[in-house]
Amino acid sequence: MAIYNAAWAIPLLPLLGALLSFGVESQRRAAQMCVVFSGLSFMVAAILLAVRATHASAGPFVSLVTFFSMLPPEGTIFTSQFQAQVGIQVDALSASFAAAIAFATLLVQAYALTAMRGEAGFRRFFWASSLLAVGTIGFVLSPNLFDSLIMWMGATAGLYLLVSLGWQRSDNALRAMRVMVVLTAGDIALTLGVLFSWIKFGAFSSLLAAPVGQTIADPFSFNVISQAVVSTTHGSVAGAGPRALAVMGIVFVVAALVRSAQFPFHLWLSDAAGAAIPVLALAAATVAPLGLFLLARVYPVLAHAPRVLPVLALVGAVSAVLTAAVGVTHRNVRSIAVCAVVSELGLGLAALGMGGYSPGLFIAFTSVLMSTLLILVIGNLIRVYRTDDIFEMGGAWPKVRATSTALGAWALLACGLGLSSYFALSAAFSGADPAGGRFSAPERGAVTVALVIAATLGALLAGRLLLTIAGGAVVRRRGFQHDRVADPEPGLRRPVWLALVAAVVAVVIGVPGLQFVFYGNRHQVIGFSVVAALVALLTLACGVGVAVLLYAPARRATARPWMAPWALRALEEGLYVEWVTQSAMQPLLVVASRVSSFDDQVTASLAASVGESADLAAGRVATLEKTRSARYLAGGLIVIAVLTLLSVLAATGHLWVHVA
Amino acid sequence: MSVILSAIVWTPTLFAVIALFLPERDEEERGRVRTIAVVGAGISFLVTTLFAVLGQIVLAAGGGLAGAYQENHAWFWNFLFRAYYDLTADGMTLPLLVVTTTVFGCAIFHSWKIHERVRLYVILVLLLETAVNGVLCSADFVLFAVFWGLLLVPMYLLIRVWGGPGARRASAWFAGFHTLSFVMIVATVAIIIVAAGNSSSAMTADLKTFSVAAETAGFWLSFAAFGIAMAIFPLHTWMVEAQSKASPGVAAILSGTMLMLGAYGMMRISLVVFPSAAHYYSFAITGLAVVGAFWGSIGAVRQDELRRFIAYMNVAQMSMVLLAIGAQTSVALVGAILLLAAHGFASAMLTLVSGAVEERTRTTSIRAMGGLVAQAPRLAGFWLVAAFSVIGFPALAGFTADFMVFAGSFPAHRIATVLVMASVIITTGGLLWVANRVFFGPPRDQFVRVPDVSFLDLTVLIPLVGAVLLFGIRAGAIVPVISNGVLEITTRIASG
Amino acid sequence: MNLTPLWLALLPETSLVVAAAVSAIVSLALPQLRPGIHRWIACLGLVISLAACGLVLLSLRHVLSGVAITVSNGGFVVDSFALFIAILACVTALVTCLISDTAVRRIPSRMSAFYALVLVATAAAEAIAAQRDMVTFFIALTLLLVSLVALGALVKTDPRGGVSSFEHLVEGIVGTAAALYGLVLLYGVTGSTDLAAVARAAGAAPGAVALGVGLLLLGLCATLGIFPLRQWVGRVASSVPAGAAGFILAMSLIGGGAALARVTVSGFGPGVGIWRWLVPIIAAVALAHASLNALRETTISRLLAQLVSAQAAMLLLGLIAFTTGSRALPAYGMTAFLAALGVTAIATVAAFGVLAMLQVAGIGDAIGDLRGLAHRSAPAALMLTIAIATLAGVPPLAGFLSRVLLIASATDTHYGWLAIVAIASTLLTIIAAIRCVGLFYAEAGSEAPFTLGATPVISRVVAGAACLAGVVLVVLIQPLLAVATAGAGPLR
Amino acid sequence: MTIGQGQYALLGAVVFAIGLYGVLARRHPLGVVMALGLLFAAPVITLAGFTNVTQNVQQLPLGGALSVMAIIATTCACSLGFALVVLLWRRSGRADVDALGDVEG
Repeated sequence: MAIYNAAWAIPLLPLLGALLSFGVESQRRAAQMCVVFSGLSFMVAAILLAVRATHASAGPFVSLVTFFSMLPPEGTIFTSQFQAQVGIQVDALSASFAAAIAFATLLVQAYALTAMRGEAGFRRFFWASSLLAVGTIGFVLSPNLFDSLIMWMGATAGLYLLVSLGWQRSDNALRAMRVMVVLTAGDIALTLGVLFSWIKFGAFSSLLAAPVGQTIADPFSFNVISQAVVSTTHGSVAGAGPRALAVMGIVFVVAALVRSAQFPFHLWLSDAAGAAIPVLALAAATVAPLGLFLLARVYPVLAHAPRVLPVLALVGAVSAVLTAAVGVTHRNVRSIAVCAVVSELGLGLAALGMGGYSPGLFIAFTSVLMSTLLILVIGNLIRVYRTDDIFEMGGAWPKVRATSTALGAWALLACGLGLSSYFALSAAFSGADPAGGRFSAPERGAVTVALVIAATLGALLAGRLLLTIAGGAVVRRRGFQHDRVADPEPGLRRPVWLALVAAVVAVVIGVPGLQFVFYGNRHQVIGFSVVAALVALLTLACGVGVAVLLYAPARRATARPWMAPWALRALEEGLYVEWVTQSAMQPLLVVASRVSSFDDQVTASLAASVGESADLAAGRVATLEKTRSARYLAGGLIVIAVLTLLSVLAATGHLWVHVA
Repeated sequence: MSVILSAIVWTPTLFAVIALFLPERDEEERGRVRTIAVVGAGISFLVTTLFAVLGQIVLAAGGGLAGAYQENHAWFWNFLFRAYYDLTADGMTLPLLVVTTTVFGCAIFHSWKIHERVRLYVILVLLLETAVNGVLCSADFVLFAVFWGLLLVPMYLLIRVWGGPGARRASAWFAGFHTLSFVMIVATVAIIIVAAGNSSSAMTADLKTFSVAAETAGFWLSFAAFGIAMAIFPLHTWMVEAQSKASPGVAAILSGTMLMLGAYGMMRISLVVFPSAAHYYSFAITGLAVVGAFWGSIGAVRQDELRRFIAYMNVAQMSMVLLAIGAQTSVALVGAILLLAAHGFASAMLTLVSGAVEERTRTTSIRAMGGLVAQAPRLAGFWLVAAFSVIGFPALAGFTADFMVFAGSFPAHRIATVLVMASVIITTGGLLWVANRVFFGPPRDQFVRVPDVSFLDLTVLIPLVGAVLLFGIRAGAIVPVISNGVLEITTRIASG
Repeated sequence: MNLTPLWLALLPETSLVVAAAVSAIVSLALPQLRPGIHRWIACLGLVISLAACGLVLLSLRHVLSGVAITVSNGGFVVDSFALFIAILACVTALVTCLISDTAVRRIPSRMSAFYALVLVATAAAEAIAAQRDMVTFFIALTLLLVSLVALGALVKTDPRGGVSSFEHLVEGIVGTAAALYGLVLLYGVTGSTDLAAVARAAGAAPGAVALGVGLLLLGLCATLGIFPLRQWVGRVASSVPAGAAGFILAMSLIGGGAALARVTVSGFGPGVGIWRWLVPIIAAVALAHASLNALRETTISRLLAQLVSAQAAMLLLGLIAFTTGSRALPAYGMTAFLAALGVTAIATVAAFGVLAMLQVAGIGDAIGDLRGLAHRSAPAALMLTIAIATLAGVPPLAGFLSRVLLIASATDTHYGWLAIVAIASTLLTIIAAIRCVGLFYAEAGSEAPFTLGATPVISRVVAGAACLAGVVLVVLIQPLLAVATAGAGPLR
Repeated sequence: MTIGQGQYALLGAVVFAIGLYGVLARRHPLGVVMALGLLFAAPVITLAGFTNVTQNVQQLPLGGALSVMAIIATTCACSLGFALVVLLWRRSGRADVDALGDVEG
């Protein structure tokens, strides 16, 4: 439909805004310019989403422009025309994610209007975030791998610009560099995947009939790749087999793991956490979920590559467990938020890996909005309490009512009512292999166990965050007027409310019984599984209960006016809550602290040591770069040249004096 | 028979001769000299761009190489081979001509920062431009060698006279290495024409087939000769010295055009004339490329001198070109030409920016700098643009180049390609690390008075940024042109 | 078969001799005339000689053999080769006459003698090119030597001039005597003074022939100024006023080159194998010696001398490549030889002409004295740069091109190893030249600027033109090659 | 025994060797010049020997002509040498080849 061409405007409007903002002299006007254009692009995205939702079963709409193209003459190597195209593809998936990401960007920018007022990089934040939006939205809308690669790298660049906002502090600059380097590794992986798929499937695509309005069947485009994968499994693609699929899948999975900050790549996200709160919000909400999105786009490859999916599921679940455990033990609210986001995405990866295409995407989709909500909330809290330490906050419920309400809502969503744990578990229980059949019991079992632990720890994390911050009274510390604590100004509250609403809506849409209309004509619905629901509720209960028992403001009778002390005592003695807590939950916490110490000591130091070793090698090279060795090289070169010439002359008979 | 190529090649010399007779006693007269030089370089630049654009349209329309932009006069024939004054500009040459004329224009604009012996400076730069354009355009081996030799003395003097402390040694390194590479080229030409028994020194003539030994020796001789000029891994020391000691404008010419010439010659002669040897030894070439990529990118990390750092970045970039040369697929070679153009612009930018930084902070040590964004945000912006282009980010010239180089090399040498791609991560780290150390970090109070980019810097840098963006966004327009030119090489390799 | 009248064939030489005699008579008869007149007499003679050469060439248009006239049954032959050498010698002498008056201004009384000697030396060089017989060959050789030595001794202004010409004399006579001895041995073997007869008798007494040829070649090395007997080159260059020194070197080079070409190529021919072994070895050793010396010279004049000597040794590459090359085509060694000879002679005269200007301007001879020359006198620096670059074979000037031609012809005729030596020595000379030139431009000269005003305008113009030839001949190499091919015709 | 080519050649060689030795070894310029004369004498002797022993192919006294020319050449060369020596003597008052070399200094 022609209206779908409006999708070009979704990524281009923020770009326009960024460019126009250079022309405005007043900082604030420039910022508002960017915000307005992001709003416009969100509107277009919303309209498109509505249109698409009414034609959910229609085929995807694609519109392309050729970036560059050439026809390599070597038929032996390149059987296909090398045509790099950029464009848009509108289907349910891209429409919904484009809307969500545009909305998140809009919220964060609106939030930053107030939050970053008076900061050094105010103006730069806005045009850089608009560029980031171009990258992320463009990636979501991209019809082929080449376009995805461009946008993916563009997102990396925008993120670098954002994280390096606080350049005055050299540790911020260092963080920015580390973010960039880690993400570049992911970019390289994606580039490899693109090249590999082109080399493997180019020949196949040249056999396909060109779609309407195009000269050739673009070997990079996603549907060509899915067809190619299918016929590869039938062995009808020359030079490509299960092994090629496996390599491709692994490369894509690595790229996705890096992008969605799974363990141990979550370093880049926790580095980004050092930057300003809006930057962290954009990184966590609009950049990290793109990893899952990529896997969704190339899902056929993963589905038909042998043994890639279970591995992906296990990796996702384990990293969810680890990050959640890390989050449970941290005191720094930013790190806790990062861990919450990452473990959420880990659940999504696990769902994808267990063949739950729609559940995984549902989790990714909701995580876009939930992460926005969470991080804006903690941004407000940090602003109110002027500290990152959750044990220096407290008493938010009486004092900071609005914000703590939003935090509570997030906690409820995150600890299981957001259905992420339910969908992950249901996928694990059904364990339907998209290639046919089911995954083997050990795989499903392992993933399930990991998921249960992850869900429990996630609930524990959310509850802990909520209780520690909201409950009790404001912690008194020197140099901080604890009685002045109050909700921040409306400019910071409204975005939070909007994010809350959006998150709730997104979750409600996902309630079983409704079809996943967003996920297009792919009607793969995992039926409502009671077991999964029960287990999810159980984990919720465990997590929250433990959180209550461990972190609720202690047995101050005043804390619970609605319950008589004796009743409480009776309850506790009756249920042996103390005993349960001590005996059952302590080991878990011990493990959690172990993991977090592992994270601090091993993972961080691993990254450090990589840098160290590069530096060391550089030192070696520097010592080798002395002029003497250079002289040796030059001399050796001369000798080699002369010897070569002599050899050829000897061989061609020019070396002896020719007496006529 | 058009004279347009001769105009591109000889206009700078003409204006150099004019400048030769201008006095330079006071600032006004110096200004006149500079203006004359700018006019000369500008004419050459305009002719090139118009002509390159025209050529783009014609060639991309399928005109191909045959008879396109050729000037062919017999030079001398009373000898055992006939030599021609044969200038040809095909798709391989055109983009590089745009790069060279742009960079030389910037270098001459940069002469406003030079206050002693301006006339000599502009004359030498203009002569050098003639030499470089001549090498790019010449389609006759003897003519090629002659233009190549014309590089020697002007570059030597440019490095030595206006260089900082230690320029003497650097220029000696340059002279030694480049004279060596020059005589190797002469020996190669002797092998090509005489030993093989060809009766014409035109590149377009179909050469007789060499004996295996002659092919081997010719290939390795030319490879070493152009490798020196290209500053590939074992032969890069002269470039590091010169790059770090010469004055910024000269260093920009050096890393913007000299290295490009080496790579161009390697494609034109080592690949076209000795295709089977090039194919046979492609593994060795890619091995060199891998080593060089890591050597350059890792070696850059430790450098404390800004321009030594850039020099090692050049080594890494040239190793990527070398990877493409080793792969010898058309996609890779098109990417290599694009990469040469991108690298020409980007490294010229990096060099000029670093020159501006050194001029402002009065130090070359990275350690001594820091926090310059506070005073010179635009300068930092230019640095970041160039750095992103080197890293290969979309919408900048580097992206398409890197992608095509990798895409073309991957099928030929998978492991090597993956390794070189891995080295890109280190390059990224190095570039951003330097950006951190130089521009970011807490502002220092000894740099409080540092000014941001001057009008002169903008006149020099903005065209480069424009070119980087143009090559990055409109790559689709230039790729068919280049592939027209590259077809010759690939067909020869496929046949030989 | 003599298409040209005898008087016309002999006119080039005779006109020079007559002019020399006239200027001598004038100086004796009318001493009150201002001495400058002699220069114009000499120029007149040279112009007449050139014109005569032109006339002979005109009559040679349609002769394929290129032989105009042969007198005394082959003892004296005027062919296009001889004419090429004659024209070259005349041009060299003309340039010298026009730029060298600074050298003789201080000795007005001897001016006539100076120009007479110049003319005689030129005539001797032409005669060498025209002979094919031992007798005339020997006469011309000795005449050339004596007149050049006398020239050097004549313009001396201090003892050094005398010493250098004494050195020149000693080495020259040793060389000539060796050559004579060789000739005598050959005569004893063949019983004829016709050099072409040696090839026939080579089989009879190979040992004697080898000895004779070896002695002859060694003797000619002194005239050419290459390795075994080359001390005099540096001495003359450094201690004789540059204007004259340039002429001495150039004319000796022309004469020696012509003599070698005649004796070996058109005399012995490929039949006498020995010289085709000996010449390359001499060439290699001389190349290495000269170019290595050029690296460590400290005075500009000696540096120029070393470069000239290296170029002279380079000429031998063309000499040995005169039969068919690796392909069916005939080798173009002689063409390259003659072209390079022309380029070298002009470049030598030009370089020493610039040097003469510097000497007149009072600049020291040490290379260090030229530090920062570009500040002090830009034109002088430019001209000297071009001249040195041409001599050293720095691309893209004519010297480099001539070297390319020589190397190509040597490679073509299976002397690859010699080509490698030549390329290596080119590397060395280029580096030496670049070093020197860098000194002109790089170092900031402390001394005061100077002008070349002390030198008359015509000398400056001619010297500049001669320097410019190094550039122009790159573009116009084809005419030179055409003439050289014509000149090489009768030698094949 | 008869005097043949060989004997003449031998004598010439001996004389040439003596002359060469003189050129190299004599310190006094006059001695050097005389040695040069010897150098020229050697081929002349040989030539004379050859001419009267061998039967000339061409019926021309070419050998004689050559020898006469050689003698003339010797004369003028040596006279030039003597003139130079006198001149040097007058200028520097020293007559020693090595010392002359020093004058250049």
